[in-house]
Amino acid sequence: ETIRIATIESLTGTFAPIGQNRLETFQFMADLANANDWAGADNDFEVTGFDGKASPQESVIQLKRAIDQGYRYIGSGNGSNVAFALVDAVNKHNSRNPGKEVILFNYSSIDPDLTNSKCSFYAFHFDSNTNMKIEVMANAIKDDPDVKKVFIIGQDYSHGHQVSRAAKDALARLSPDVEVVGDDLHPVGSVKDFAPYIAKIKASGADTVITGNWGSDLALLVKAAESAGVKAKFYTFYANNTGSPTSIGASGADRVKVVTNWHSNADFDTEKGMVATYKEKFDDDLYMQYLESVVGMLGKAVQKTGSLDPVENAFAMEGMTFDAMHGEVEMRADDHQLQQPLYVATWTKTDGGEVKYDQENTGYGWKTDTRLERDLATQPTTCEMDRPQR
Amino acid sequence: MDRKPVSSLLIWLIFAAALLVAPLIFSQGASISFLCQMGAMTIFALSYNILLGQTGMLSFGHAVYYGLGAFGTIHAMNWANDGGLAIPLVLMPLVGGLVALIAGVVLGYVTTKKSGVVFAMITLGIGELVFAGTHMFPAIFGGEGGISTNRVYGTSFLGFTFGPQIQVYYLIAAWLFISTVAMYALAQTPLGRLANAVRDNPERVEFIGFSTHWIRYLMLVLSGSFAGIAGALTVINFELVGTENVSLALSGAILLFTFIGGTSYFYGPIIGAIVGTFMTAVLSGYTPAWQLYLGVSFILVVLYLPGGIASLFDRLALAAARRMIGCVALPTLSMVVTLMVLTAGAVIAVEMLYHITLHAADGPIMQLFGRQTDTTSPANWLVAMALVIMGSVGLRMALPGFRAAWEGIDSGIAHEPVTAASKQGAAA
Amino acid sequence: MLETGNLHAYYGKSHILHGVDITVGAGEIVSLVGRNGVGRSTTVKTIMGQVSATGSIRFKGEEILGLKPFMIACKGVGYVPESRDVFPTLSVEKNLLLGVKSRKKSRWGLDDIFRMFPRMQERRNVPAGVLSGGEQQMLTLGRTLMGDPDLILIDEPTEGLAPMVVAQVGEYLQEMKAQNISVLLVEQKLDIALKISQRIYVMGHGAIAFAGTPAELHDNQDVRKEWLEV
Amino acid sequence: MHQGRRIVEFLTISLLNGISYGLLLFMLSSGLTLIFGMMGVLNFAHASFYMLGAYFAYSLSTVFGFWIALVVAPLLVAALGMAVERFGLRPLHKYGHVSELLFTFGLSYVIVEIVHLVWGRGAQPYAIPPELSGAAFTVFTTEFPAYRAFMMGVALFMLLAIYLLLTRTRIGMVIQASLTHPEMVEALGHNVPRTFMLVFGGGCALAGLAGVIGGNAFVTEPSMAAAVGSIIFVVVVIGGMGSLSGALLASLLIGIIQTFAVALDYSMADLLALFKLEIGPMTTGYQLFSLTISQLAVALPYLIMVLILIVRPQGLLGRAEG
Amino acid sequence: MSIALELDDVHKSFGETKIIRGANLAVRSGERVAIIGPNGAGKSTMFHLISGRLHPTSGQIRLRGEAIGGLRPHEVYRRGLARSFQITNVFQKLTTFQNLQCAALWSLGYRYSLWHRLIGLKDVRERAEQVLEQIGLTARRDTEANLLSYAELRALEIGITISGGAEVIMLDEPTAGMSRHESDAALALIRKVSVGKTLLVVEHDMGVVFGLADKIGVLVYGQMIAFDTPENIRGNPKVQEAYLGAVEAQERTA
Ligand SMILES: Nc1ncnc2c1ncn2[C@@H]1O[C@H](COP(=O)(O)OP(=O)(O)OP(=O)(O)O)[C@@H](O)[C@H]1O
Ligand SMILES: Nc1ncnc2c1ncn2[C@@H]1O[C@H](COP(=O)(O)OP(=O)(O)OP(=O)(O)O)[C@@H](O)[C@H]1O
Ligand SMILES: CC(C)C[C@H](N)C(=O)O
Ligand SMILES: [Mg+2]
Ligand SMILES: [Mg+2]
Repeated sequence: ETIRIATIESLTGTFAPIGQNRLETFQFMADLANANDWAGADNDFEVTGFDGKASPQESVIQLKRAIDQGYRYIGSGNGSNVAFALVDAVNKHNSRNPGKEVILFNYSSIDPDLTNSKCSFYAFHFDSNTNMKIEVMANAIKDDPDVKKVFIIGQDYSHGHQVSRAAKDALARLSPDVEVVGDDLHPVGSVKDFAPYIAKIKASGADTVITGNWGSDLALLVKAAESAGVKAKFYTFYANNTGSPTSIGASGADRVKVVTNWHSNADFDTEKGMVATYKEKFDDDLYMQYLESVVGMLGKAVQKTGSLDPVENAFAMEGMTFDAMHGEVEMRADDHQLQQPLYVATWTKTDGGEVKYDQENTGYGWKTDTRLERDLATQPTTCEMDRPQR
Repeated sequence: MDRKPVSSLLIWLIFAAALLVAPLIFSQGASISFLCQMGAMTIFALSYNILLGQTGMLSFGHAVYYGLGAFGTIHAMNWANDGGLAIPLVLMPLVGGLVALIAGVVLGYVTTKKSGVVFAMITLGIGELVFAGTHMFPAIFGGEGGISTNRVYGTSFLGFTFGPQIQVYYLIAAWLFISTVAMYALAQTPLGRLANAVRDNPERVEFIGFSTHWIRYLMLVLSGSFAGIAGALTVINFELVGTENVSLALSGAILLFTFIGGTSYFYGPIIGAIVGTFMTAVLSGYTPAWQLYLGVSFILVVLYLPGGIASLFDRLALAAARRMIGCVALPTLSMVVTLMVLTAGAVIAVEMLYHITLHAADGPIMQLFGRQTDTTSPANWLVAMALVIMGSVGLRMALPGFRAAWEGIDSGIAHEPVTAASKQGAAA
Repeated sequence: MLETGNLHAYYGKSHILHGVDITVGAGEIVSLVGRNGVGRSTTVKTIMGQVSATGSIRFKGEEILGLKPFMIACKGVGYVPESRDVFPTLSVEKNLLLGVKSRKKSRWGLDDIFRMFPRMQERRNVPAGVLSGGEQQMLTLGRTLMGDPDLILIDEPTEGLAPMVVAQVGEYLQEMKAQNISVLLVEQKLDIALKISQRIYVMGHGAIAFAGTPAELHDNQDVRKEWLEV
Repeated sequence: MHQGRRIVEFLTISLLNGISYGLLLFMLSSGLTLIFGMMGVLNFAHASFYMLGAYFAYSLSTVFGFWIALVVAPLLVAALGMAVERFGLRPLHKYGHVSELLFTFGLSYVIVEIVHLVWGRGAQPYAIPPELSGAAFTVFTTEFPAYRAFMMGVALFMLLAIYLLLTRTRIGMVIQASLTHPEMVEALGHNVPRTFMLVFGGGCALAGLAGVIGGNAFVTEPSMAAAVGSIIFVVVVIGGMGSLSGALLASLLIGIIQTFAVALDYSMADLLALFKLEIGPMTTGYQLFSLTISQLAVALPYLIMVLILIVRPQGLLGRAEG
Repeated sequence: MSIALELDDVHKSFGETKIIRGANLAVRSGERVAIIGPNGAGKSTMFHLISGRLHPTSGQIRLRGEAIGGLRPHEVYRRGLARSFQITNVFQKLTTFQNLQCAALWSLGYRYSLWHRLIGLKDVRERAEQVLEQIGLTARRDTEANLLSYAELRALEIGITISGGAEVIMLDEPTAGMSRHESDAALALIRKVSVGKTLLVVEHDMGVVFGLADKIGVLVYGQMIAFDTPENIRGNPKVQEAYLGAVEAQERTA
């Protein structure tokens, strides 16, 4: 049988490159799974992309279309705004169409509410949420002597708000001596000229910038900073996502940091060759390793239950562990938040050794500063999950 | 004139029947929710044509009323969900209409002072302003996240919970029918006729006792309200609104649809909405090139079919009325055939190109019209080119005959009373 | 100067001119009269290349049928249309300047025109659109002269003009003749035509029904009965 | 004192940013104004030609380098524009401006898709040429990018060129006359169709040039047309439809206002706070009161436009119609 | 007899140029008045001032005693004054019948109504058909206006003007561009429709002027140099040199 997965991505518009990469990685992992029978010899994965145009409403429309076409497994690689809409729509659909349930795999949106107040039995979240990532970031900042004045800039939507909130209280807790000299939000995906914002950062006298920006909002931000000769450090979540490495380029060396669950130079013995194969197939970089866990865990569940029924497999996935390329990961049952290691890495010139792979042919790649094991990276949850009775 | 009401009554019955059976014909999964979208879009397009077709006002901001209606509705629904206000779902469209009406009353007064290009620009400005505004008040417009709601609340209406899509469809269908009748009626009122007068010659209207500003204002408020109803129905269908519902993109889309359908016929926008929704909602599922096809077909309509698709039907009807189908049948047929050949060729080429640019990584093989196609094999490209060439050559040859045949019919129009009557025409 | 041979003209499918033959000599005023709708305007439009036609039109001995209007104009044909067609948004002066053809050096300058129509000088800077009917007529005439034509086609120049101005226009045409410009005059008011032109063509149903001198036409009662009076 | 220096630095840089952004807007809108002012055509595809300029420039620069692209790309766009005029707009002329407008509107859809087809959906690595990267000069510690300076230069050159074209030739007159009576203008010996084609091509060339400059100053991506699409109309309207100097004024106005607005984090609440009026989340209309100017930045141009249209419909420097 | 329309020292200038320089006029109700004068004298401008299309720089315009100078066109119309235009000015895409329907609506009190069905309005239909009858376009009832011939359009122009039943009617060069035959017909029509109404016409065709008017006003350079019966106007030397100059000749061929 084929396990048909419909994944909703922004395949057009400003964020298309991000969505495109996520979709390709998904299909890449599906092929890998099929080659190695992750879902058993007689089950194959098939991943189809639906264009949510980065808009909640459009994404819900696409969800309806996918469901109408008989998909029961839905992926989502969008902003948190979209994720909330999808979770809500999935819940409604499931309550109205018992026996026709669908489940949602979110491998991008990291607003903590998704696994707390808004947590749902039908949604699984594979990227570590903002609280987890910021905690790690704040610890790194604590140990970084030349960080004194921090400027927080983000996209004006839930994700940006969460980053700023989390960052402020984490800094207050962990390094009270660090001063937050600015906290700014800008429209999502529509700012083309970041010069004014850079001028603002400059005026604030900040030596470090914390941002949850992604896609062009990050690329343009760094580019503008570069051309204004701003020498501040950048602590980011998505500097390794398509588009950004190019604009960071040489000038960002040793200044731009990324907090992520994995990067191409993270202990590359386990994922030997995968980065290279991906690169040469898509002429793009592999950074969405979360999709390995998505496909892997679903496959494992299918093998366990021997059925394609979403609800059964959802139950099977709760508390499941999986041996991913970056170590063993666990789908926590209480809130469906994947527990996995976290890295802090710095943009450095490739050296063929520790920094083997570069990104977007810049000659620069990621160098691990610290790796946090999964149990250290966890955070508590307030989720009260209500499960269907079986 | 005197026998018109009868025949149009028949047409209305057919219309109603069509709405009733549609979901039975297109029953499989996808198409129901597609029909729902189509219903809402049809009202939206019709309301837009009250401006463009009937009053000659080219607006680039009609989505404002649609969107504000939608937001108004969703707040009302959430309020109702919390037991705050006891309006049953079936009446929610009225809320949408009302909110849009208020918006029209407020915004419309200034915008309608001017006409023509200036009006177009003002609507563009107001549209963008409102759009930007929605981002500034996330508490009201939900910011990037939009606002979601639940259409299943309160006691069920005659046993309908409106959970299932099909029930929603019939709700939308009912409102579509009501609104269409209302808008058609509007076109028949003195105000409706005066709107046409304003469209043709605003200055002279002033000299027969009416204020053009006032007429434009009234028409805008009215069309806005219907747009609001459309917005409300969209909310009921998706249970979610985002700021894109007031966006320029949507205003542009509805202009496209309406014009493709045909602005000088009451039923033009209906065709437009059907074609447009089909392209955006269905075609987009099959090909990434759908926007290209949409744009190109719009351009072709502007260039070669200023009357829109509806004008084709109108002419056919005329030919039939003149018992002249015979003399146009053959040229038209040859025209259609050559066009299809041309299109086929073009589509194949375009699809293969898209595959190469977008899915290069998945190898050269693609699914095209259900068969494996190798985008690298020159053979396929040759086929495409051949079709295109054959098509265009055929077109060259077919065109003169086609033109002549139809001009033969049109030339009659001048002395043909029927046409004018049929233009103000039945909603067929 | 001008010579048309067996001219047939069409609007779409409606056949308007059925073989029109007229000639205009150098420095000659020739009138084309007839009832409304017989095809006089069409004739001049055809000469100007604005209506598709078959047959032949020779200007200074060279075939100009099928040329684009602006080429014909550049060869030295001036045209004053029936619908005055001033450029409403442009000032009177600009209207006149537009008459000047790209290359050629002109015998007529702004001053000559202002001398001819002092009213134009007064209204020099107002948008031509606001000119009164009559003023517009003067403007079009002047504008055409600025282009320094050797042949002028004038379609009903006296329409909507006050009686006195009508008389003036007659004199202007004479003056042009003096400047050795040929004139093909389409007229409604027979008296002027009779007064100022050397030869007259009477047109009926898209063909020439009579050709001769004013005197001959004046005496020829039947032609006048059949083709002119009502 | 240290603080003071930083403020001066901030103001100067912001002003420069504002002006350079404004001048880019002018490059964009000048072509639009030109075409509208002369031909009365509201070219909705104008931003699309801007985008094409950027993409052409990118492709050319990968082969021949930036400087060739700077010259050739606008010419290509011009050629394209002329073709559009010749085969698209000319036949529509008789149906009036609305159908011309609609045609360009449809065209804008098609052009985006063609870009998708040829260059794909992602952004293109269209980089600033080495000669122009780096700083032109530094204000205290902030570097002002050489490329932005270059941008300003080109814009001014453009302004001069257009000015000469309009004052030294009769093109303007001929076109304007042709709007109402094309046949008559031809009858006076002017080749109207060719003039129209040239003007439209010229307008598109300007858009193309703006694209060459803006493409690498910001991003070269399929959504770049939509991004500027309506703002340039705002410029044209505020400046006064068809008025070139108006467009310049409006561009600078918007550029500067928007740049500074972004910097101002003050809201009405803060203002009232000065008068000891406490506005808290509980206050009715808190949303409105707490709205900061920087949040307003996006909406400002449209706000200005609507206000202008209400108090002075013909725009800042536009001629009153009728 | 009461004064229907009165101009009292009306001035109008556009920027610098004075166009109307203190025009005076008093038209009794029921009178047929023709305004003549050289081109550019300000006849159309005067019409624009009265009908509200332009506003006087100074001076009084009174319609049945009420000051109307400065009112907007539709306000003037509502006070019972309708006008036609020198350049034809109708609703191109509407049929002849619909053109007249629209023109009749206000006077029959339907205003901006959206609760009546136009087809259902008997009085409007009858009014429109009656006018259609008068202007002799019954055969062209359902033809779109843009398909009418020039003469038919001029007739419709007049039809629109009268179907509101206004009792002061102003026609600007109703016979311009018509052949003698056509203008004779037009003359008859105007006579017919202006029965019992106050009529103001601007004309250059002396046939029409003298055939129609009870009184003739001569406007020269924005001033009403004479306002009198046709006979006296013919005799008036001022008028002779200012305007009629060539009229004799024209009369002969007429
Ligand atoms: N654009 C047109 N399309 C179709 N028929 C036309 C067109 N213009 C004129 N005609 C017809 O051609 C015939 C001749 O028109 P033309 O203008 O030459 O008449 P005319 O002799 O100039 O009379 P007048 O100018 O006094 O009206 C008329 O029957 C008229 O209806
Ligand atoms: N808006 C305006 N601006 C400037 N001048 C104007 C304007 N409108 C009219 N005029 C001038 O006023 C004068 C009178 O124009 P009007 O149309 O009233 O003349 P008229 O008496 O109707 O002449 P005709 O009999 O030729 O129509 C003309 O010289 C005209 O140029
Ligand atoms: C696509 C992702 C980068 C979106 C982002 N992480 C969010 O939560 O909104
Ligand atoms: Mg004629
Ligand atoms: Mg006049």
